[in-house]
Amino acid sequence: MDAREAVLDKYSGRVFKNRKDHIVELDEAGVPKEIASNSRSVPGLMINRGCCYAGCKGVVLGPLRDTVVITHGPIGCGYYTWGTRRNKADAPDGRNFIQYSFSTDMQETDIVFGGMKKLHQAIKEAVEIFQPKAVMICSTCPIGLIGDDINAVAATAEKEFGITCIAYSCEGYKGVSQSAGHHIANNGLMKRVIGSAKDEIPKEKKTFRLNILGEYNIGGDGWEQERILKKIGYEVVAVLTGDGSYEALTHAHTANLNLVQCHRSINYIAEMMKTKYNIDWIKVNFIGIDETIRTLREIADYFDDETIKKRTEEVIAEELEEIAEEREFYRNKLTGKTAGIFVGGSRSHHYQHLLMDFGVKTVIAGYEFAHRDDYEGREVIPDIKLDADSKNIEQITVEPDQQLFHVALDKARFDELRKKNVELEYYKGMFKDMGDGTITIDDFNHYETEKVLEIFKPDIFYSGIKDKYMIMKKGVPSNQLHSYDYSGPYACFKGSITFARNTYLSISTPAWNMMTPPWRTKSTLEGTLGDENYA
Amino acid sequence: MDAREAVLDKYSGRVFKNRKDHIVELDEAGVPKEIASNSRSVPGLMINRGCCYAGCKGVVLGPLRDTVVITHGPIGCGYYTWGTRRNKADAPDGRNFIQYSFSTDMQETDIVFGGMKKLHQAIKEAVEIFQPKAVMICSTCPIGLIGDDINAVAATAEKEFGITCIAYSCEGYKGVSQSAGHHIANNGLMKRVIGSAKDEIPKEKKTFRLNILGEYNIGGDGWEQERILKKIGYEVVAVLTGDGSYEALTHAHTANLNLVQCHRSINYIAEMMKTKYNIDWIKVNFIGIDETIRTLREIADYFDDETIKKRTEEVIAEELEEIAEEREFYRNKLTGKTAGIFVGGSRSHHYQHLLMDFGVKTVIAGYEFAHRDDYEGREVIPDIKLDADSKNIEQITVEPDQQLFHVALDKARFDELRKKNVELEYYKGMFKDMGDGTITIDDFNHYETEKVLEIFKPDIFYSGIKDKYMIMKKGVPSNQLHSYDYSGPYACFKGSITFARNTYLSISTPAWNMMTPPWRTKSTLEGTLGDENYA
Amino acid sequence: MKIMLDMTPKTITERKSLRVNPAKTCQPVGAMYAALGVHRCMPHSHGSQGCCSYHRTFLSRHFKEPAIATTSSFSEGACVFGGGSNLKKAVKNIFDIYNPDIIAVHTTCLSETIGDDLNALIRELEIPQGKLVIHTNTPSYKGSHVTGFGNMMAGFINYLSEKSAVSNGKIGIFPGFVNPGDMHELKRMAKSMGVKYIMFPDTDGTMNTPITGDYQMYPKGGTTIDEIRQLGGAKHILALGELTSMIPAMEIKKKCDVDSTALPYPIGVEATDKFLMSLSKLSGKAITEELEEERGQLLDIMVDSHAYYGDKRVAISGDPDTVLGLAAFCLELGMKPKYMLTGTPDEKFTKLAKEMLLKYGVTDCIAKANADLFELHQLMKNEAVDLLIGGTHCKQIAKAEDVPFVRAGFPIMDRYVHSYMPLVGYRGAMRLAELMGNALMDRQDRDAEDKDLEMVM
Amino acid sequence: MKIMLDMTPKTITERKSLRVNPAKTCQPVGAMYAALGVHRCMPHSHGSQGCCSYHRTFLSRHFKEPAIATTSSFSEGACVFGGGSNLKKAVKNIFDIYNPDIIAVHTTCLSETIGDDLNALIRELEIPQGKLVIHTNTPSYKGSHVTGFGNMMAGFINYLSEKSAVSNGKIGIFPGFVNPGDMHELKRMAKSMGVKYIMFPDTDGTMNTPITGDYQMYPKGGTTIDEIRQLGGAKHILALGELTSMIPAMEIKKKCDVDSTALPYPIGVEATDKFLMSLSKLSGKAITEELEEERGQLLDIMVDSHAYYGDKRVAISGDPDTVLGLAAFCLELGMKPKYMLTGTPDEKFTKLAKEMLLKYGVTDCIAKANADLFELHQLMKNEAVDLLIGGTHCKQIAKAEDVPFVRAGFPIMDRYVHSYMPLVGYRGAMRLAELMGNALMDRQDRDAEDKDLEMVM
Repeated sequence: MDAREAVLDKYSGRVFKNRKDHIVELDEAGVPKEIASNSRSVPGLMINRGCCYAGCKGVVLGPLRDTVVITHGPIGCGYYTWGTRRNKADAPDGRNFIQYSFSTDMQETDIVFGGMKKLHQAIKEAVEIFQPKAVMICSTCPIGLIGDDINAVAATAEKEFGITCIAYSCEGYKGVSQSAGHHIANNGLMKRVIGSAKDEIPKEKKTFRLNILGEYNIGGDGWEQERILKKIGYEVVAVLTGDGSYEALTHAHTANLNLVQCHRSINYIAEMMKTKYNIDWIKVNFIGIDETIRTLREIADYFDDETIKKRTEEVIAEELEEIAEEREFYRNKLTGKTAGIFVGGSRSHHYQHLLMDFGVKTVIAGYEFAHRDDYEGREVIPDIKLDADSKNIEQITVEPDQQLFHVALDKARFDELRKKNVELEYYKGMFKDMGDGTITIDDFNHYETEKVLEIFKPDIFYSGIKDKYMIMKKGVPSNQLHSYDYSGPYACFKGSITFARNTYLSISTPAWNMMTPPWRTKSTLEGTLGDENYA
Repeated sequence: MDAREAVLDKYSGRVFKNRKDHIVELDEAGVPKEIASNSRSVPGLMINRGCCYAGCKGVVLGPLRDTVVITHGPIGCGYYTWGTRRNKADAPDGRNFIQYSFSTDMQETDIVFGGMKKLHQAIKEAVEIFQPKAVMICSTCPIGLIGDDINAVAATAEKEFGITCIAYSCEGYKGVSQSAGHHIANNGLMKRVIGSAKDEIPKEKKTFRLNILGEYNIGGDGWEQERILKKIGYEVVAVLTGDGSYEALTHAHTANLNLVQCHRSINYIAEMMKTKYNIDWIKVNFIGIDETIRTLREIADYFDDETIKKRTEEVIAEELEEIAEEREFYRNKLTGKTAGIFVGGSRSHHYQHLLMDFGVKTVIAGYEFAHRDDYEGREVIPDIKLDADSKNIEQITVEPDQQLFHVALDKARFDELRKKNVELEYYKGMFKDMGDGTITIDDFNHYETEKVLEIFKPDIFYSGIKDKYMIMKKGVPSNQLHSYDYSGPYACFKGSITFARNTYLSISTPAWNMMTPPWRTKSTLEGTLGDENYA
Repeated sequence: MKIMLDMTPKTITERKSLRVNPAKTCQPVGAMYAALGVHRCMPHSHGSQGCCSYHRTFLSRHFKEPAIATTSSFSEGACVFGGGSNLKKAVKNIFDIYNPDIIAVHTTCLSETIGDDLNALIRELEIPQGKLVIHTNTPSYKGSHVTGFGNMMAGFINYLSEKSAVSNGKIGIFPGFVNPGDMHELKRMAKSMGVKYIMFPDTDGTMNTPITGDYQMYPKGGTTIDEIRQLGGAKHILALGELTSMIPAMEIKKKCDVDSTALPYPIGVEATDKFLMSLSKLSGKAITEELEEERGQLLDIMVDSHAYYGDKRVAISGDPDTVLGLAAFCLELGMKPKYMLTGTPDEKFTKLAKEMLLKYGVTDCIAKANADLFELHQLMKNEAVDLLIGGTHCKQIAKAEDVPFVRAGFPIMDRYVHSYMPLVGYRGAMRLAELMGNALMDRQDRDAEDKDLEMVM
Repeated sequence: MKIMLDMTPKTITERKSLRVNPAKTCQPVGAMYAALGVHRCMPHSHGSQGCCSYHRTFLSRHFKEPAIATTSSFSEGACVFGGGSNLKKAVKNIFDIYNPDIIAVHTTCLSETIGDDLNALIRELEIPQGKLVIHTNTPSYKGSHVTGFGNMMAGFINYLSEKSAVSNGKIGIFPGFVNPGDMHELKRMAKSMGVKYIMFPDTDGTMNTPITGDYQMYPKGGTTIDEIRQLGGAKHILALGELTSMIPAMEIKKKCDVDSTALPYPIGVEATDKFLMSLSKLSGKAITEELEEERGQLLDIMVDSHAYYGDKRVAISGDPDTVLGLAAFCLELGMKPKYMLTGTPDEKFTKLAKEMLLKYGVTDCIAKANADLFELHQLMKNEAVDLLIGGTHCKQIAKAEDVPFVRAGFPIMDRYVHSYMPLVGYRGAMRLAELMGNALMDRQDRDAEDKDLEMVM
């Protein structure tokens, strides 16, 4: 029985039928495999997925620091998304709402009689007390059911208080996971925020203006990327949305190139900005030393500017020099270890590269809420059949904005870059980097996690807080790749060392060797009685 | 059986004979009583007294901040006097040795072969590492027995290292208590330090230069006194020895008047400075509001200067104004309470005044190491018979220093001041302020303390750390008047409020009402079962 | 100057609708915690899968333990057609794959708004032989996580507890929404006296389990189903937490006619006295010398260190009974509560707080239910305190206002070990005294000028 | 800039004679503490009255408890004629007035230098029927307070323990120079296993007594005279503290031919394992599930929080076995001891430290006996650490160097509650983990920029 079969063995009937297509064994690198994904979870399986609200408010909108995001609903949802995701932000002017949680704290009467008045009043109070750049409203489960028209409230408030006010109907039950929420958030940002300043596109030939998309600045990753990019000579117009601001997003259309870090959560915006502003995007990866180098070179290649290219190599050399000693130390310590990674969108892919930098092979990987293209590459997108849950999520179409349209990249250059495997308007997916008997699980659950741990016995397993303590109880070190175990940044060169150090400490902490009481392995009657005897 | 008899009742034979003269009941204020004091403690009685070294190094020399005081002996004595007495010091230049403990840490071989070489080497190391203003050496018990000539070592070192180096033979067994150590320290300071700068006496008629003697700056008392005195217009030349410095002491002979706060520990120096430099001294008391006022007025009276007198009244008024509200509050809270005070030298007397300011009557008081004059007033000094223990302590005589002699106070003025009860060259002692059935115990011990607590049931009992927890176990609040329970300052106006506040908190802390478990007073069967019942 | 929580203005304006930085969360997470205190029980969240994810995360962050729970994974379709089908699938799969003895279903704002009739849905389930499914209603838009905790207890009682003509002589102890370390200490005290008790729920042994390399989805701890059944024949219930345990106490009365006595959390001297005396009265067992000695030790510590607490102003935030308990002990130490705030909307909190404050003559304390940490922060900006006690969410206020901070209550997400250690009982109070004493004394030391740094305190 | 301990230069010069800021004190105070762990015993200091006063003060400051002891009150005459007369008077008065069952005399540097022959002096005393006087020699110029503690134990054994042909089956436990809270925890572990033991000495019940309003000069705790007698018939002794308990272990072998096993203080996992396994082996009793569970909980905590300890450099100062124990647990947590210093002059400390460090591959730690805090401070100025562990005297260094500081060991004069709480055993290690974890995490929070302050850690 191979690993996949062993995992599926316990399932019967409908669960087996469902889960078998979510588990894929990758025998050989390069051989295409299909995986079921972005479909409803099986009720009763202890999964790690969150909901639509979590994707919209928790992931995409939450990091905007100058915006009051009001959770419209009972208290819980706003409470749980308060200060827990480590999307760091630093407002030079102190106008930082990241440390706050705003909610309408709906009560029974509001559920019965409707919450629109309460929401309107809450917006009023938010504007009066906090004077934010914008107010955003995210609704939670009951709101859709009781029929609160949050768009109407937002429109009224916008007019009355003279402040941008945007509503997101991201009720938890929508879609099948956080993924629906990303999409809804993307749509809202595209419709109302991105480019809304309508400033002109700089016309000089050579500007190196970037947006970083799908970078939420967990543990300061975004800051580290900005540091490197600025050092090379790029200008970062906006980050979506780590340490992001409403203000910056309104100017995002002026960038020359969009870098897509987390493909899953933000590819919608990348595509729509391409359509509307003709801004090219490339899939990047700042996680991992070699990946960061590759990414930096590809960006330089995109701009094809000698100064930038030279500076890129200088910065790479400088950064490598700084980490050389520690890189060597941790590589020696970690080479030959194996790992499992179960995380949200793109990290299960990204971190395989970083681990490989230190000689660690990933033998199990899975996504929580990815789509097939995240596994198999964007080439499968035309083949993906949308099910009912996904169809319910609004798809918006944008039109080219002739006034703010960027000059197109030369077609020949585009093809040349693609030929060089630069992921321009493309993401290859995780599978192409795996194989060799490793296993991939989509929407992994508690039971399956236990099972693969038993089968593969990895040296370390990266997941989230809900799994972490279970994994460790089984004797396997586990670090959280959602929150970086409160460390970071893990991005780029220095970040890779921080990651390696944490991994090394987790694997080598002496407690692992003491888990079994000595009297369980040797009788106390044979136990040594101290090293010395006074007798 | 009166209180005194009750206390003595348990004693038999020799102990009774010894102790009966140390316990005095004061029936009526003003009636002179004699008390046995400054004599050997009875072996085996659990007393609070320390030793000669404690008086010399611990009390008088320890507070000098610019001086390295090396304890010559085994490690203990130096260790115990390190940072424990709260004689605060603040060196503006950071040259503060108060935070340090220096010792020769004598080992067995040193005891067998003599410790002079080790001491010499220790001084060398101290000078090289710390470059202090002066080095002082205090010997502990075995030093006297093994015959180390510390004076010779000091003399050699002084020559060799070019730094003042003074030796004190204050072995613990000398005398009967700390008192012997005070005397030895006083002698050493007088012989080698005070006035050694030999600067001229200012000749202008009106200078208001004071020394404060017997003020060790516990909890910052000395700083508070200096603050008030400077505010009025006095200059404080030297404080002996709280936050004191070798440097300041060398100029102490230039003061016009010595204020004696702790009579017991420093009266030797006051007398000798009178003889040598003709500096008058008066017994002062900065503990207590009324006493501080009295003291300030008497000092002003001594100088008989209108500006000073006017400023004195202004400062008194200002300070009183500042504390008025709190004074009233605590007076209301404390009036009618009773107290006991067992402390070292003069505080058992001083604090009675402070307590009276808040309406608290002292019903028991005792000194640990006082002499008869501290109880009965200096008029009894001629009658005091020195016993063998005291005779062994060196008595030095000083001669008038004609060059540095101050102008004498007009005899008529002196008499006038004395007639006004200004304690010029005089201390009246504690008894004159007691009476009314209160009791005084000299060299009180653990048994007697327990006994008086049972008889008098005071609301609070001031003693030291060795008694404190025993007293509290008996259910009586107890504050330490050696260390002020790590609070302070208690001196002057603001200090009185701090003291009252601490006293109030100690008496009123709710724990006292909970000492007896409720099931000891009412059967649990009758106990209330909560205020409400869900049934 | 840029500081933490810089957008919080000092001026307090009335808010009628906007909740900012809440001091409560929703019912279901409390229900989940209660169910985790039952042996071989799988908590089940009937609603969207985000709820379950958030609640498990919340509990794992506080306890640093796995928090198992399943979800009905509502989709948009379930909202239209009701969650019955999802529940049915879920229950089958849970028993198939995770094999608990009992599934404890709680609702969410979604299933409540839809109007799923859980009684009916459960009646229709095919439940394997010997297995159980129970439920409670925990609408997120009423009360708080504390309410949900009580409701889940009531759910268990309602389904399981059996009325009995003869008492089994046991004392039921409802520990309230406290840590495993507290429950452990409550049991230790009861054991010391030889009292026969049923602790319900009991997370000591489920949410503080050892690491051994062998993960047990159902650790050996937790109240057994049989014990919950027996609660119906208990002699009496001690319902700790006058707000927290009210709902289950009323339920056991209604269902099985067992009387309960409401007691405050045994935090501090008097509340622990009350607990022990009640135990003693009900069981006829004496309070042991061991416990009396601990009491005396606690008082000794309180007397010895009183000067460091005396008159210190303290702000306390957290769950209602926890705040009341902490405030009671603060008052016993001579401290002056200045703010007592809970997010849970229950005016009984205010009433009990005022009674307690009155007893100690404290008249200037602001005690509020249904409050939030934004308000607490504003209040502290207007009148400062010497110490802040609460869960992790208070840490930003502590940093912003530079106030010593003691973590106590729920949730503590940024420290370790706390959940193993008691706050209840005399030993718990010693620990609290140490935590508060150290916080105050560390601050004194930090702020002391070099010349004033004390070697002895 | 003016800072704490500003006179301490960074450059380290050799000192042959000058001791600065010692990390030890003299033998008699250790002897006094040991004697306070005997039921109805009056410790007696044979020397000047200052010694007794200082020692009682030292103990009261650490324990916040009365520390009873009497003195021979040597005068200059006694130095000339010997202290016999003073001792005689003292003993008579002590029995008359304080009525102990036993007086435990220790000498001082004074009576040692004089050469008082205590054996002879005691032989000549008139001792009331049923009362006892014993002694030990504790010259202050040899060893340290730790030596005095062991010597006093040896004195009791020498006078009282009775050799027995048949073993009484009990295990003698020498707890070492630890707190009442530690002794309590050692007994709890032994009781949990049902081991018959004699704990000697035992200050749990004498130096952590309740307040009741009724002062008991002799509280009910302490090893009884009868138990000390029975030690001579014990099956075996577990001598905790490989340096501390060596002297009494040798004495009980010499006097009564009872064998001892030297064990480290049971601080941390492995040392506690050793203690329990030794108890188990000797008694034939199994290590209980309760203890095994605590062990697993401790390891769970260690694993969960390892990131906050990993590779952190730590300086530890204190008594030799305490430093070794604390260092062992630090190593188990993944920390790196950088300095291990004790004032007690005993090179065995250095040897044991090096063995332990070697086992964990730590090669750059400076481990020194006969060192002082001035040297520690200088070392720290040259190479900094992340955490400092020691008694109160280290606080100035912590402030001067701005290093997080955990108080552990003797003396702790500036905090409360510590003496009630264990450092030994798995529960003690949990407490230590919490203390160290909080110190490190509080520092992380303090130093965090606002943007980096973490809500979850």
